[in-house]
Amino acid sequence: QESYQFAVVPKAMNNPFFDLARDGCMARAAELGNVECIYIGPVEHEAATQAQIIEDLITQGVDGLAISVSDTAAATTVINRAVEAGIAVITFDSDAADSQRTAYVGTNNKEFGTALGELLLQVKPEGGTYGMISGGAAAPNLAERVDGVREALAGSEWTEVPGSPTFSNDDSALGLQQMGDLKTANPEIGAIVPVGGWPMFAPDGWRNFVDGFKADVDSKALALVVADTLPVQLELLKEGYAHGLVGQRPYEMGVVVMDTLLAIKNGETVEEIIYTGLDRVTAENVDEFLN
Amino acid sequence: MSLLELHGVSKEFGAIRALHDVSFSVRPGEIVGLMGDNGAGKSTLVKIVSGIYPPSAGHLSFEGSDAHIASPAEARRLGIETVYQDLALADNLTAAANIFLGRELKYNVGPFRFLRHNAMNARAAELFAELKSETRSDDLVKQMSGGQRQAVAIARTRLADAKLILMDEPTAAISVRQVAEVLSLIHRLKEAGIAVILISHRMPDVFAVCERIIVMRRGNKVADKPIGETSPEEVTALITGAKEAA
Amino acid sequence: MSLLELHGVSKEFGAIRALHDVSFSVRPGEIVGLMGDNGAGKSTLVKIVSGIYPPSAGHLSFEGSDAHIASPAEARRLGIETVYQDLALADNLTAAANIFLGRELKYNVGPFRFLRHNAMNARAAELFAELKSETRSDDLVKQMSGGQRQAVAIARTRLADAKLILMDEPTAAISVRQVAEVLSLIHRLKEAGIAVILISHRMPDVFAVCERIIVMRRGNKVADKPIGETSPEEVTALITGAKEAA
Amino acid sequence: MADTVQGFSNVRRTRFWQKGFLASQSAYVLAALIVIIAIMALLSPNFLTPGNIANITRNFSFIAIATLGITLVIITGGIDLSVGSTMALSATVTSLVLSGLAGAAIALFPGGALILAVLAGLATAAAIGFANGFAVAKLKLSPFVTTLGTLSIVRGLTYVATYGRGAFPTGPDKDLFIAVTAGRLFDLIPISFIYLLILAIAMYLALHHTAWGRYVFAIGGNESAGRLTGVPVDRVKIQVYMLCSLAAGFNGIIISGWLGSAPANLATAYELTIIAAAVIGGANLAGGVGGAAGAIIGCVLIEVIRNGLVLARVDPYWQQTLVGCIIVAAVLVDRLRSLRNG
Amino acid sequence: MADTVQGFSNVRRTRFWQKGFLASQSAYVLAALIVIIAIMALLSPNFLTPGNIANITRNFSFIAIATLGITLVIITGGIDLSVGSTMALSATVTSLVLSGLAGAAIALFPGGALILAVLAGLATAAAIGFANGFAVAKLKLSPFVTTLGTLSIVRGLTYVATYGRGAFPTGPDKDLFIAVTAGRLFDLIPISFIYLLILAIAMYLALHHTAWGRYVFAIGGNESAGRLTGVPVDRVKIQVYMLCSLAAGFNGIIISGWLGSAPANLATAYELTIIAAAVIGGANLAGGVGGAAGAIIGCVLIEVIRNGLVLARVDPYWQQTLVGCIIVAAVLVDRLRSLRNG
Ligand SMILES: Nc1ncnc2c1ncn2[C@@H]1O[C@H](COP(=O)(O)OP(=O)(O)OP(=O)(O)O)[C@@H](O)[C@H]1O
Ligand SMILES: Nc1ncnc2c1ncn2[C@@H]1O[C@H](COP(=O)(O)OP(=O)(O)OP(=O)(O)O)[C@@H](O)[C@H]1O
Ligand SMILES: [Mg+2]
Ligand SMILES: [Mg+2]
Repeated sequence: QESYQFAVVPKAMNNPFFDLARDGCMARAAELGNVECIYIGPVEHEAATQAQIIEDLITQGVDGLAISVSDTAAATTVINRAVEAGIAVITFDSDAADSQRTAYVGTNNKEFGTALGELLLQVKPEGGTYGMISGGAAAPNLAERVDGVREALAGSEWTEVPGSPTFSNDDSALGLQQMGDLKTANPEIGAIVPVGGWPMFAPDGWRNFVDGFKADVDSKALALVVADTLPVQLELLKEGYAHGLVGQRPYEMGVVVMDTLLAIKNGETVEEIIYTGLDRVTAENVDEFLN
Repeated sequence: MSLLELHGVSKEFGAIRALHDVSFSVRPGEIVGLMGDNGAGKSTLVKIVSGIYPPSAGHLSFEGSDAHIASPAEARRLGIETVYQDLALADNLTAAANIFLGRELKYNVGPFRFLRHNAMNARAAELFAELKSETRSDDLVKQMSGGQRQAVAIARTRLADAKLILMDEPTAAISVRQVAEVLSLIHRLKEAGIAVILISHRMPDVFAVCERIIVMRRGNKVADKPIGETSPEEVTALITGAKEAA
Repeated sequence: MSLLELHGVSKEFGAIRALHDVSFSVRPGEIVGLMGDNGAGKSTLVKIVSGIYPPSAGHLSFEGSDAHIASPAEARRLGIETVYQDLALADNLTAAANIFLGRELKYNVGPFRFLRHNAMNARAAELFAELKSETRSDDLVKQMSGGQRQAVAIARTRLADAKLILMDEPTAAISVRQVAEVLSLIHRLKEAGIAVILISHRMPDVFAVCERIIVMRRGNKVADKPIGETSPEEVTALITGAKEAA
Repeated sequence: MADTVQGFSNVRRTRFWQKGFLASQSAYVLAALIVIIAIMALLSPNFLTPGNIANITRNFSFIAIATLGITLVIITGGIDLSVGSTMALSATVTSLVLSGLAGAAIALFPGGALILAVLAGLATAAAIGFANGFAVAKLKLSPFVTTLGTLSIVRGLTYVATYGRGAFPTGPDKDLFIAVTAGRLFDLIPISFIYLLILAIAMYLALHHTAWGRYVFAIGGNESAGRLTGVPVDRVKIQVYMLCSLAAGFNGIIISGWLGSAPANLATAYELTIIAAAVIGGANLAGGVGGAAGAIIGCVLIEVIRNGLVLARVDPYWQQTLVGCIIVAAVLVDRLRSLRNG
Repeated sequence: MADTVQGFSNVRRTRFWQKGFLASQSAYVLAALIVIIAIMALLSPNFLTPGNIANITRNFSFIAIATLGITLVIITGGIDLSVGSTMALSATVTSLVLSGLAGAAIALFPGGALILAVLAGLATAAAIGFANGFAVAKLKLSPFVTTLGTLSIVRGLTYVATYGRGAFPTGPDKDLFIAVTAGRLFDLIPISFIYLLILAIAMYLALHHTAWGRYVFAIGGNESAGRLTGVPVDRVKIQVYMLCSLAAGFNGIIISGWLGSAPANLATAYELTIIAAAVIGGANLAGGVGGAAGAIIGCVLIEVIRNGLVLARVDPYWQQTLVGCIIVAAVLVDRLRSLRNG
């Protein structure tokens, strides 16, 4: 049996989301036995550095690449180069559809946004004003989520406040400060929808923030619907510090990425778009996820 | 007609009145000595004439017409060269580079103008030889002894086509034999019709070359006399304040 | 017994031989004049004795025992104080702060030791008055005239309990009346048993206070004579190289 | 002669606005700050609400303690780019030790684990500071490159320590930890603000009323002069870098208490903000100038701008541009001062 | 006397290793670089393959042109933190104009749109540089704060320009654009490397063989002395900041050609790397020292470390730590030189 080296390239290594994907891929690689998972990417989210690392991996002669695309056009150029060099290439989490990559594994970000919007409508159908918090201003997948939220809420009673979304640069502390700022700037705000889990990655900061308006949150006067379903977030939801979470399955992405690359190497055909699905979590079903 | 005239010039730094209502004039080719205790305001006066500070009050005229000397570059354009007390050298350049700073010798290659390194080094070596100074033109100024640095600052004035040269303690750090050279240089300048204002604490030097002597005390001009009408003793008394004015 | 002895000290900076095989000794309470052309190596010698540069060759002894003066702090501990030619002042501090730098007056509050600002200012003002200098103790050194800065550097040595004071051109920038004060200060130091090495380009000053005179030329010691056995003319000839050695 | 000082007939009495705080850059930036606060209050009615003021107070104390530390380094003419990383590593170590002690189930007196954990975090910071100071003072390396190296090294170690996952404080002392970092005194004043005040006063006293402070300024003014006059330059420099790292580490621990988490990317790129705050507050990167009051004013200014623009509901894409403009404008007021001093 | 110079009996002939390049920091860092290359080659068999050498050559030319520019600024004693942002905005403007001209369907001669687009990008960079230079030279603002402000302003404008989406070069001239930025000469040498060489030689000549270069060094050595001796200090400073921004802008355009895209977060945080490269290569942040050769060596060193660690398959979490250690080690070799010069 031949052995392979597959490299998983995240957008940024300083993002806990990708740690889960890494764990999934490492675990799967260990199970498979003949596959090695190399996890490497830029420390911060920056397209040119990612492209350079991919070039380095091509030089190094890895057998397969799974890339969470930082910039679509930039990645397209290097992906095509990798494919020409005979490397199996797929994308995960964030896609470059026009490139020669064989498959995309991950979430449909538009759908992710829509799910967030729908969950907000489910939590609080009567509507009001809402604000969003995003990560980096340049991230295409986050922009899609923002669009998805807007699409889902179009025509409903919900209106977006000016100055939304704010950009937290994936920084938990800054995300939390922006939560506070949004609430102060718009005292009547009916919902805050972070399209990534950043502020909740700081559980006590989040509690602190919510405790300031605990009554409003309990009565859903301020609805909190947040992206991602990391364990800390589930805990917070269970404690009543949020109303709903929509999560991707990064661990599963890591697993599927390994399987897909191996399948390509074994000459099997794979589907071009592989959605790993979304988890919609509310107080009712949170225990299932906490197990 | 006088070359430079100061009319009621004052300069204040916050609470310090460095110059107070100072007026005098310098004729072309005249050598004027400027003396005074430390902190009397001599360097401040030089800096006003060479365009570093604007006066707080009063005005200057140069060659008969009102002069607003707003910058050192403008003073140079008027024909005023200065040897500053703090020497104003770029430590990271060689002696030759400092001497030619702002006046580099160049040759043309198409549209470009490149430096003539050798010509500048050779000319600088000549100037040092003329001053009998043990200064090497391609040494960095950073590595030079105090007197070598001063020689660089003095050599610099020799390149220009000046009408007035201000020398703020040019001989403070240089050795006996160059002092004589600097004094004879000042004599030669006079012969070429160039006026010199010489600031020095060395009484014998001032009396050796100057035609007129101005004494400052705590920002005020207390005396302005031809050299023949005064004596080292009187000047010392004026400087220390033992004598109020003359 | 001699206080300081130099045995065959040499110092090279790259290709420049600043000092070459220099030996001499200084007795306690002796005032030695060190003269020489610009770049002769006088300041380099001072810097070796005060611990700034290690010698390239040769060694020193102080008070009879071999001394490895590795840093200025160590020189101070041995009792060697220095007035540097470039004055070594912190421009952003006041005159008083500079004088007391490293020797601040303090009072205790529990375990903490706070500065006695007023006491230091008053003492500094006293020192300036003693030197007859127009220097204000709470002015920033940055704003001072050349001579005022020099007064600060000289005043600094008055605080220490030194055995040997090296003065590198202490009177270069200061005015006539303070020159006399500095010379009388040197006399008083001698009476207190403190040795002084005085570097100066002013022949009259050196002949006024020194007991012995050492002449340097291009890094070599060319003369070492009691003041009575030589004359300004001979020293000048030695400095310029007109006379080879004496 | 009534108008002269110490018998110098050419010196008049210094007017009150020509000396001390009123003549410093800090005073001018304070004036700019007040103007900006007034504008923000006009733009957003919520700006001056007690809740928002409490937010601002807490947010700026988060970087202000580190700014105090870096101001010391800047006064000596150095720079420390590793503060952001140090914040992260100290916070991580504190969290790990706190959780580790809980897990190890070692019986300690109440609060004992917390004290050990915080000490471990601060010891880490002190070690980083010592390394920086040693390289700069003894090996004479450029502070910029050295601390850029440490920035990278320390951030890397933070990732290595938790394999990128970050750490969470847990264990019996966790509530105490939250209370002493994110708590409020009398339910009103954030406790981090109290720490800041105490440290700022200590720094003021140390800088202006002890010999050590003199040395710090002397090193920044003319390091070689300091060395020649017997100032223990190397020792003071090492101390200054250690204090800077300690301040950053303490700041990091406080932030992690507030967050309830020490993510591995905590305080990424904060160094530039912190240095900007110090410089806006009057510290001069060429050395020799700076102070505690200015550092705090600089931090308040930066936080007020950030918070105010969000409250004024400025388009987020434009916010960054405006922040830059206001920073430049804030230092422009300092030109007024220089112009007036002619 | 055969052993003396110009009749100075106390001066011997300078040995070859005591002068010029061999006595400079650059030479010592070059030695360190060679050692590191040797180690990397041992650690990874792919390191010295032609493909990888081409990669390295291309990658370092990406930051090296900007490093040349910032070296000029550093020589004058200034700093420019806005280079990363300038790279992004220039690239964005170039892409937008290229696409816009294609969309507007204005008939131009072939390559005309490309020329216009690149000129627009460079004009943007020049404008940023002029703003920086004007603030520093004329308004006398601190370069650190000014350019930190511009960093923020320019990045903000980049986001505003494309609403955060970034821009893509499109249109008939796109292939030409890719060819002149990402192409290879004789299918071997990256064209960006050729640009770098030409610019480095031009910079060397300008610095060491023209009066302008003298002025740049004089300003860094003693700005006020320069002013007093008639050096047009303000003009030269503005020119230097403009050249720095132009170099950064040009560098940004080249990167966007290679990426085929100008993402809005292009070159985020590159300023620290670029400054580090310049300083490692011997530029002194205190001003007055630096050069083109050093800038390039510094960039090569940083890229070799980055690339080598990836190829050697070092655990990515440790890589950052190692990069930091090697940066510090590289400047440590400079101490050898100072020690030898006594
Ligand atoms: N930039 C400044 N700011 C404040 N005070 C200043 C400044 N420059 C000079 N002074 C003060 O003005 C006075 C005159 O100084 P100046 O340098 O003109 O004296 P000077 O006559 O040249 O003295 P010296 O003989 O020592 O060189 C001094 O009291 C000095 O402290
Ligand atoms: N750090 C250094 N690096 C290189 N050369 C130096 C250095 N310091 C001094 N020199 C050289 O050594 C020689 C002696 O210098 P030194 O300063 O000792 O002279 P000096 O006798 O004090 O002169 P002056 O009377 O002008 O002060 C000079 O030629 C000088 O250029
Ligand atoms: Mg003067
Ligand atoms: Mg000397």
